[in-house]
Amino acid sequence: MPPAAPIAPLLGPALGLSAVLFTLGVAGVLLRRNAIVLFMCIELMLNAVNLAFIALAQLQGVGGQIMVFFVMTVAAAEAAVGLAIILAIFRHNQSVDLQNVNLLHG
Amino acid sequence: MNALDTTTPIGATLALLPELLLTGWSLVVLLVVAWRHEGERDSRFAGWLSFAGILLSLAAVLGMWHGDWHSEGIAHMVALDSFRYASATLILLLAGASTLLSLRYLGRQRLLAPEYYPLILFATIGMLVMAAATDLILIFLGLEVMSVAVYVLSGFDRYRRSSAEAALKYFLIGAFASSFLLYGIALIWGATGQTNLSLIAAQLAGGAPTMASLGLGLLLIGFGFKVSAVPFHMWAPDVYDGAPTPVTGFMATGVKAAAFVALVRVLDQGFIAQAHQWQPVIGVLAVATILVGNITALAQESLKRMLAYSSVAHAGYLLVAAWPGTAFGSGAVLFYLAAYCVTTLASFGILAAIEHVGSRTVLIDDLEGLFSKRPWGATSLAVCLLSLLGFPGTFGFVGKWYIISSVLREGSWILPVAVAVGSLISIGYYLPVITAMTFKPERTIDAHRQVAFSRAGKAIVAMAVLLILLFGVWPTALLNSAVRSARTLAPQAVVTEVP
Amino acid sequence: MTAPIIGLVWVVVALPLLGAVLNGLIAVLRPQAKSAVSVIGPGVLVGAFIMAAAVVVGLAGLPPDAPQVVRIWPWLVAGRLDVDIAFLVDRLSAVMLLVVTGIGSLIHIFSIGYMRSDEGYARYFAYLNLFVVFMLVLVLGSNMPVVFIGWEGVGLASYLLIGFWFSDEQNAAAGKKAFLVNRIGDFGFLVAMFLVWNHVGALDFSTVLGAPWVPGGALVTAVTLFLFLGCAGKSAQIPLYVWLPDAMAGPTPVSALIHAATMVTAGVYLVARTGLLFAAAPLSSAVVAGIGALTALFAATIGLRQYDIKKVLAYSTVSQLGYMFVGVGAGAYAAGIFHLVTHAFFKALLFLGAGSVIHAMHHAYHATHSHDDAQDMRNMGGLRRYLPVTWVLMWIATLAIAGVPPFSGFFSKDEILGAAFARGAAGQPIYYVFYAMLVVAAFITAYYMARLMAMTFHGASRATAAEREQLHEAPWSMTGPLIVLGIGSAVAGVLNLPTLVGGHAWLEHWLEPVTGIATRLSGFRPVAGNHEAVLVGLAVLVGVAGLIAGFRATTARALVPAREAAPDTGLARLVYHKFYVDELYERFIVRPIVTFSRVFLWRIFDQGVVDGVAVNGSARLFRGIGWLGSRLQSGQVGLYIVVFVVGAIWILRTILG
Amino acid sequence: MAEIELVLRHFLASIGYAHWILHVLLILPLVGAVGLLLSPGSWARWFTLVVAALEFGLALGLWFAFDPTNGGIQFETTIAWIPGWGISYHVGLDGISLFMVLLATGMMPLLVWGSWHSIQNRRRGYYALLLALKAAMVGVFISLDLFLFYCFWELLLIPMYFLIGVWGSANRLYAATKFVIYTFAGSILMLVAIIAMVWLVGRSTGTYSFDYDHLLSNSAALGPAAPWLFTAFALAFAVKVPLFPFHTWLPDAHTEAPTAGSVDLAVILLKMGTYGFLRFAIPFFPAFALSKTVSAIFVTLAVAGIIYAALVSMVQPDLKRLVAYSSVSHLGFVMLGIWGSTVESVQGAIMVMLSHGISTGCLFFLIGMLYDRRHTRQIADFGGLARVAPLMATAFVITAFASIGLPGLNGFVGEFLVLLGSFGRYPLAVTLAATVVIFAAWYLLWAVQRVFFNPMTNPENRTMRDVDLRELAVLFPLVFSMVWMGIYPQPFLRRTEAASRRYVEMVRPYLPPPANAAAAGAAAAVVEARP
Repeated sequence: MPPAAPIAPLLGPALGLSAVLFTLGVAGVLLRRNAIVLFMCIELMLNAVNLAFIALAQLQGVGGQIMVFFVMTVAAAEAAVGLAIILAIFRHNQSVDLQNVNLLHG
Repeated sequence: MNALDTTTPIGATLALLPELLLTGWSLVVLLVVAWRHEGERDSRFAGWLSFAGILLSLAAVLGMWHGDWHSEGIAHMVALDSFRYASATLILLLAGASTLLSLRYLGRQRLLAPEYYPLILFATIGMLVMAAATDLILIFLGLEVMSVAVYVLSGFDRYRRSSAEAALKYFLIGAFASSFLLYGIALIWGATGQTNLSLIAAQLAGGAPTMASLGLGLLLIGFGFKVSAVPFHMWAPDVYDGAPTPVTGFMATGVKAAAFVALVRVLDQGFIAQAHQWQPVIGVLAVATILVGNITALAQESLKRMLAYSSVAHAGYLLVAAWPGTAFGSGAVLFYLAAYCVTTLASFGILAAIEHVGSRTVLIDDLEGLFSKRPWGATSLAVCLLSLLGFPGTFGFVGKWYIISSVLREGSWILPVAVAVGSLISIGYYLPVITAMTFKPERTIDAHRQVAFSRAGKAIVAMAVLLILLFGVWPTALLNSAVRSARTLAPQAVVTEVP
Repeated sequence: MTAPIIGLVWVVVALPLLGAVLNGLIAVLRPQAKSAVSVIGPGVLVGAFIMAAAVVVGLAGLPPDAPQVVRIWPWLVAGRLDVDIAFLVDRLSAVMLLVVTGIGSLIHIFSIGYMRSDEGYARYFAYLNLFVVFMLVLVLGSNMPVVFIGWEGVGLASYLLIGFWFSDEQNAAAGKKAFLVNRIGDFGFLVAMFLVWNHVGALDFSTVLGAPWVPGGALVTAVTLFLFLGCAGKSAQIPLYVWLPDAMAGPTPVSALIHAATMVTAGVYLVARTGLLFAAAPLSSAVVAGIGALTALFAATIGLRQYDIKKVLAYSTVSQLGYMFVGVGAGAYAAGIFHLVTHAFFKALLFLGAGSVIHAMHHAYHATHSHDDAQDMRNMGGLRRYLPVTWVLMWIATLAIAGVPPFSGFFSKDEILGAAFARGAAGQPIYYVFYAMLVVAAFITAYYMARLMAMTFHGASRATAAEREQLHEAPWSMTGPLIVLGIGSAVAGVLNLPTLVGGHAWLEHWLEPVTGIATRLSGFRPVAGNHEAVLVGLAVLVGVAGLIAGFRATTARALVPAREAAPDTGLARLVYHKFYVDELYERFIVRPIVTFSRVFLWRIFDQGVVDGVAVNGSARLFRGIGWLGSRLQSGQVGLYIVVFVVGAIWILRTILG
Repeated sequence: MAEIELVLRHFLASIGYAHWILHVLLILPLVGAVGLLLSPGSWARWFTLVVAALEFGLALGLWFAFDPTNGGIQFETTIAWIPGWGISYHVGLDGISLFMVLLATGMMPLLVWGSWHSIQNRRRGYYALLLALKAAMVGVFISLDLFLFYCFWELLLIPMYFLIGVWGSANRLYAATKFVIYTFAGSILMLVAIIAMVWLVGRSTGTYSFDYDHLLSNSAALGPAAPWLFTAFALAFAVKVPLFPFHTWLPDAHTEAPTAGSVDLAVILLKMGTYGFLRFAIPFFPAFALSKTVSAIFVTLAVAGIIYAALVSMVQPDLKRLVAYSSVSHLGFVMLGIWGSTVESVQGAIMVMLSHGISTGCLFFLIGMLYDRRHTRQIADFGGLARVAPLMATAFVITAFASIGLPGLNGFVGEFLVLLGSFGRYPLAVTLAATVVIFAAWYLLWAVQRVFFNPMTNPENRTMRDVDLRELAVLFPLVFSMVWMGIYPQPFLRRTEAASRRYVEMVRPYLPPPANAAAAGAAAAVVEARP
């Protein structure tokens, strides 16, 4: 066990906020039908995780901050690919409403 | 013999040699295709070039394996053990085979963007990293490298609506699942201060705090998605269906293999002390996956979709093998992965050769009379299906037998019975395919005329079939190697001090 | 203590077997080689008869209580079971041996003329020889399974011969029916064997009969009742008699040999053979006698109103077999066998005589292209002018069966009547009832036989003039055997001439070593001499009265040919239709089984429940669930996410305990 | 005769016959199948015939080399296969499996002869599958390693599946699929049971091995798992037998299969189930299998099957289906005999297996010949055939009577021994089962009557050919063995006795004592007379 971090005054609230944000993201993904909005909700979830990393960094050291960079990089890559895919769909459907995306089923 | 210290730069570089080689090579390929991207010739050239890179990487892996490269002390970031080498070998073979199977397909279906092959290489790099990683962060990175590449690959046929749709679904749900996985990593790190699996195991040896358990649960959700375990499987049939067939084959095998070896490493190396917590989850997921996958496959009319559901069902069998958390079970995962991947890839390869240009859906009924027109192709497909079914004398049978053994050894009765029942149900959809191919006459006089195997494709399928039969009859060497590899997976020396 | 000749008893069996094989080959390869068949078929039988006679002479030279077992080869040797193909030569089987080969030879010779023109001539002799083989195995078998070979084998031969003209559905059906009904009996035989095996641990007669059976015990009663079920099947007793009248569909010599003289008497033989068991089971014996008496009376009644000459004789056979069973049931085994022997003579004679008549009628119809029934007595009449030899011989047989002294039937029937009466007198009053039934049956027998004779040979001829011109006596190969049988029918009584008339009861003494113990054990006591005289007188009186009544009643009415005859009405109709027993069996046993099997077992249970619900149903169920699951896979990302999240929540809940 | 046997035995010993014969029997058909696929299609029939004849010729040596006094396994060989996992190629024969192997190999040349003209398309594939089927069949009966056994057990499905599916008649798809799924359903749980057994035994003995002997001698270690394991085994075997009510695959498979398929099904496949009970299911779990309740269940099902199948058989409009149901009935006798658990009944069961193979096989050949000529199997389409085809009618009638169980023909020997041997333990069941002598005669003779007798109403039958020489060559050996086994079954009984005795002694401790029979004494003088 590493030596207990001196103080982590905001740990609880920050983790709570992160959980709330994550849940909001999940809720958004659950409720919305627009691919872009869905994608943004997922970004929200990733950022919630980032928040958690940052918060936990108070406890466990600088590793958390480093990880956030990884996550941001990955998110950026995902965003690039994701937007391209959404664009491709938009070309076919003239919309990004996921309710129209049901050619594949059964 | 060849001990490496992965904390030194030279050690880390050597430890990642196959991945690095492949990365470098893929960049070269990318560069080459930037200049040569006109027509089928160039595409093929890129393909063969990529294949050479895969071989190179494979040589590195085999060299490391043969040279018994291992880490000094605990493995930081990347493992240097037989389990990694075995899984890397499998992944590279799958990647190579997928590359060769794509050569003709891309030409026929006019998918002549040679970026395809670098993407395969990128995905492969991700997979290799996943297979090698002993650190949650590295697993995440590998997973994302793989996923991003595969998202693109699944939508590679972007002028087809179904392909774009597949990519979208895969991407949205994949990213969604990744965030669960990531959250899990965050919580585990928060609870233990570690991301290295062995160190996590050391921290959690005495029991997991709630935060770590929660993190474990979230990890399982993330992996559940990647291995397409029920109820996180619903993307799989659609995506497999929409993606170009060689990509589907690659996804169904490579992605699943990478996810499973990573999962097994996480569970066995990092959370072995929490087996009582994750075993019920894995067990229930396994049974549900077997049943849902198999039963839903019964209702499929399209061969590709049927294979997609079948691969979901096979994830269930693999989960059964992951359940014991013993070297025996992990060996079963490796062995069954090999069996499943060889067979599935060959099936998709054959399917790719059968597909029409244009309207691509191959219904099971479309296969009627295939045997009389293309006896070898039909026979190969039949052998593959029998192996998937788990028929004695095939690779798949030995695999199932191994899985059942490994679970029975731990005293579970339900899981083996579930495997048996699953196999039984699966005969209900594998058999009609064979029936259609062999018993029924072709519908039209020029049926199956368009079936086209490339020479490389033929070779791949033939080799797969031979392997299926060979390892069905003489599995000894492979079995032993699987167990030996899996033995290296146990948590390394319990370290209480952070170095 | 052996006579070498007895060791050669297998030759008696082998000769007809050789004949069967040769004739069978001829039937397959050269069906037209009729001359060869005419030599081989009867030849082997005559040879067998000579050999049998030699064996019997050899046996006669031995001490009386030394049965000779001739082992041929080991057959069923498994575990504790040790059954050989082995022949038992004792005085009982000797009698049967002579009857079977003797009467068999005559009938074979008769068949030369009778069947000559048939295209299946070689096949016929192959079957007939085969029958003799099995019949000999039956009477010679030294253990129950070997007897069973013969027992079923004669059923097989009977099946083949009844259905000899198989292209007619009725004949084929009759053959099948005969075999099936016999099989019901065989079931009894089998179960009896199992019971015996379970109790004794062996199946050869000497061990079985020598085993310690508890007299009157449940076991021995069960064994004997099951055995008697077998006998009732083979010997056409109520309720299994129905096959025998139908069996007349076969060629007439077959009816004479199988369905009158030999096979149908196998049941009587078996009861006599296992007499020691029956003697230990008084209840079974009473059942045997009771069934016998009932059958005797019942079948005789049906015989009253039949028009088909062979049907009359068939019911007569059933009835006479009933007599024999009363005899063996009463414990007078020798009397039963005696009647068996005399019956073999006069019934074979009657059948062959009838065959001669039919042959003549058939020939006439054939020549005139008439389609009338050559066996219907209403079409006959006055035949004595055309068939004088047959006429005389038939009368001898009729007198014999009616029990008119000094013809053979008188002596044998009388002994049975006496035995039944004696039983009654010995404290089993039920036997008085049997006796009374037999007396009534005797009257009826005489009546219908007189009716038969009157309708066939007397009165005015009902054939057309053209047909009459074609009527003539059969060739010598046919009348010759008839004459021999006629002599036998007339004088066979001397075989067992009762002491009452100064005889020595020779047959009874001959059989004494075999059946004597059983007779004594069963508590049988012959009636006193003066009583016997009264009984004899009564029997003769009844017989003669029946004859006269039957003859006068028949000749009194004017008869018309069958095609002009009005259908019977009332009671006569009921009797003519044999009390509708066949129809009852058909309606209440056969058809319910078939319908039950088809509708319930096959359609509903097999195809519906097992295959439909359980097998295809479960397949369809899974497919249906799969279809539902497939519908759930709607393609909507939203739904996928919902399921995903539900699963995620479940996992988190589970892992947190 | 005895001298010839002796000389032959010496000769066989001198060429090391016992050491290689089983491997050769197993491999020869496979090599043949591969060779067939590589050779020109026009050779197919002759090639297969030669291979089949060679196989049978080699197998015949077993008849002489087999030591009848030895109840144990003979011709035994063990070669390590997957050594680390306790799996070996362990093969051998005893009196129970000897005749199954002889039957399987002996039927092969007849199958080729019998299919000579009736198979016109894809001949090479057809004969290759027949050969492969044969290898798998031999494999099932000689395997003494459960892994090996299971492999052969399942592998057998594939050739059969194709034989039915490709060369079958109208409803062949359904029948082939049903056959495979049904039997697969039965046997898949057996796989789990086998593995579980290995682990349970391994845990208590320390040796993890699929070897039959090892598992058998340590089956006590199974403890409370035995009922479950037995159930899994029993299910697999019961489907294959087929035991009522698991029989419904059989009529379809039999009916739709080509002649050779039907014959092979009847002759060998059905025997695998009963063989499995004798070899594996009961010896492994005798205490449970022979307990009062379980015995009651199996005996009840056996007897129910005997009578039920006979009744259903009676009303079948299709000849093949009729014979198929009759198989269910006959196999019920085998089950009864197995549970009878006396030397007589077990020997009887083996004899029923053998004689059912021969007589039912012959019936299927005959029906195939009818089908070749008239392209129908409906009883109603025939009638009066004995007039135009007397030889065929003769063969059919003899075979029918053999099947009915007429003493003097082969069917009787087995049925009689079964009933006799089981009577002491199950008097009521045996009595009920014995009623089938009536029903069996009913359904077969009724069929015979409607096919071969009766007036010839259908003009198409008028020109039907009788059997030709080739077909006679198929029928004759079968009919001959029916008669031989019927009147002189001693050579067969002698070879099965020791093994049956051994089996019975093995299970005897788990049985209630049978009713004692009084010692038999011979009172009659015995005259030896051997012609």
